[in-house]
Amino acid sequence: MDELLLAAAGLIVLAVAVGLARILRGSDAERLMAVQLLGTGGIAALLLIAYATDVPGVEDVALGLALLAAFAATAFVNLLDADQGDAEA
Amino acid sequence: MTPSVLAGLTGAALVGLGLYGLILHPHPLRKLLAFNLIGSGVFLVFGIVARRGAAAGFRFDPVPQAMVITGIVVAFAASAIAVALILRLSVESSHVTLDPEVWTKPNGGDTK
Amino acid sequence: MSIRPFLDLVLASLVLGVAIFTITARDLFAAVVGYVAYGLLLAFVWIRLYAPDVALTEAAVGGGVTGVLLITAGKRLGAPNVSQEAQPGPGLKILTGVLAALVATALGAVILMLPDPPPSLAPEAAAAIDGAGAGLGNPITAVLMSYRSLDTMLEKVVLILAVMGVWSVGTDKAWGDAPAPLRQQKAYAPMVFLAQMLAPVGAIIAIHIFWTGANAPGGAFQGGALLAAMWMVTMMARLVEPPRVDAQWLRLALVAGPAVFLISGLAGAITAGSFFAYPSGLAKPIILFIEAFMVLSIAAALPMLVAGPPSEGQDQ
Amino acid sequence: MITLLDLFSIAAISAGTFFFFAGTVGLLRFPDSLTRLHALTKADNLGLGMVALGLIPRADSALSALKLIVIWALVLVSGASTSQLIGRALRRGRK
Repeated sequence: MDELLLAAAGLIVLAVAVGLARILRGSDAERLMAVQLLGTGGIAALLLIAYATDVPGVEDVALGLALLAAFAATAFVNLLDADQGDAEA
Repeated sequence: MTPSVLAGLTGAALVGLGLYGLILHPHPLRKLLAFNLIGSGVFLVFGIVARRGAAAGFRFDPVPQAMVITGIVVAFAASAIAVALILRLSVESSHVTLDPEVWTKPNGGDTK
Repeated sequence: MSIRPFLDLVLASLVLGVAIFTITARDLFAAVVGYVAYGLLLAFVWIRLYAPDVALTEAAVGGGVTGVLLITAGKRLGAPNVSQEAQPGPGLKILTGVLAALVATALGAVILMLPDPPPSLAPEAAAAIDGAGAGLGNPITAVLMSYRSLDTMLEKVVLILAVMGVWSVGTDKAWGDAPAPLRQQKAYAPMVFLAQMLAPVGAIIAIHIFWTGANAPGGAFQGGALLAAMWMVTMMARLVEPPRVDAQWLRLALVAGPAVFLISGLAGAITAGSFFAYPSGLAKPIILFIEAFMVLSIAAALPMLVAGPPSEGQDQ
Repeated sequence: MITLLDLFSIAAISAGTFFFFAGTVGLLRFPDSLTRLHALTKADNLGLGMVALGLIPRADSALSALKLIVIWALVLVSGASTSQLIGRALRRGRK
């Protein structure tokens, strides 16, 4: 069962890695999307690995990462459209 | 190859990469970014020392790990000061460069 | 046949790939986005090295907050006065590449030739933890707060010095005013909603991570950094503005951590016989007490470092 | 020995993995930014959600299970809001 969890983690990491190609050749908005995918996929892989290898306390780390991914995304989006001028019309 | 050795080699490569960017990028913020890359590479190299030093019933040596945590925060504090200096430099001089030629040219301030 | 070596290899090549992208990206925004992704990936490497505490700190401070610092700075710097820089010539590029490769190779060689058995401070740390830091299940927290407590205290002082350094770079006329806001215009609905949802939940999670730090991964640094991130989220949505730098409460919050730490250390010198010694039996509550104030200081210092020096006309 | 709960875990985690793949394929293959955004949100919400759901029976305590749900909820809220913000930035011409 543990090997199955690890295999799923490996597949998700692989999927996310391919998605990261968007970082290399995309617009700023698409780069953000790729990072968001990396954050979510990373959290999923982290949880799977943690459950498979019994690293203690990783749920808290995942919780922190989820919070940080949200924080970083907010910051980037904030700057992505800050130069667009006015508030919502 | 154990995970620690792999991570250590990754750290070494990161130091090299960061050094390259630090020297070559003309933009000071990019230099700062590269410098942070070097820093994280050094932390990684230091971190595998922690992983190797597992003893006394731990899975790792907690002393280097604790020092890496302290180091990350200090590195951030240093970056923040550097950013403040860069921003003030650009306000004062309208230049965003560390290129000595711009600063020593007689008419340096008005090249724009 | 285990899948782990494969996972590690994918992870390492991902870290290197994103690092290369960060160095070679054309514009600053792309480079910083890459850097945040890099910080996240590095956190996974730290997890694989059984260092969840470092992973959380790296993701929070190394990736997230540093990324926000750089991107905010890039925005304030503006694009126009950057483009005139001359690119280095090919000769210099090759020379630098060779130098960088040499340094990396030398470091790599050192890693492959590390002494066996590895030197370790773990036994000393374990002894110190059993003594002064008794009652803490997380060895990292015990090392930070007991075995190397002076380092940790001074590191808080470094944070305060950095805040002072950043503030003193501002213009004379602006002194006492608030730093510029993290966003020019009024935020619009989805952003405000996100901040309103995220900040309270995030604050609870941050306090939880600080609290479990005594026995499990987490601690004052991680909790403080997450709390700082939540404060910045509310600033980005313009729910709150950066405070004036001469505000009394802000300065008290900044100084609280090191001050309480230092006072406890001095008290230890009187009651327990040596500087930064904790009286036996009371170590855990005292350490948690000190850490609570450290969380406060870190949560106040990091956003002030990102917000930058006081800026004229930001008086509310 | 595979129990019914294990089967549930395997099914949910496989579904989660599938959604991550779907999200990646969409991010790479869809024609424009808005459709890519659409693909991304599926990976975000369902991929992680299914994985978390599959891990809940394997959690040691109620608190661990609760944390899994909170992680999912956090990603849902932030993913939905930032997608909205990215979409808005795209509409307003930032490519």
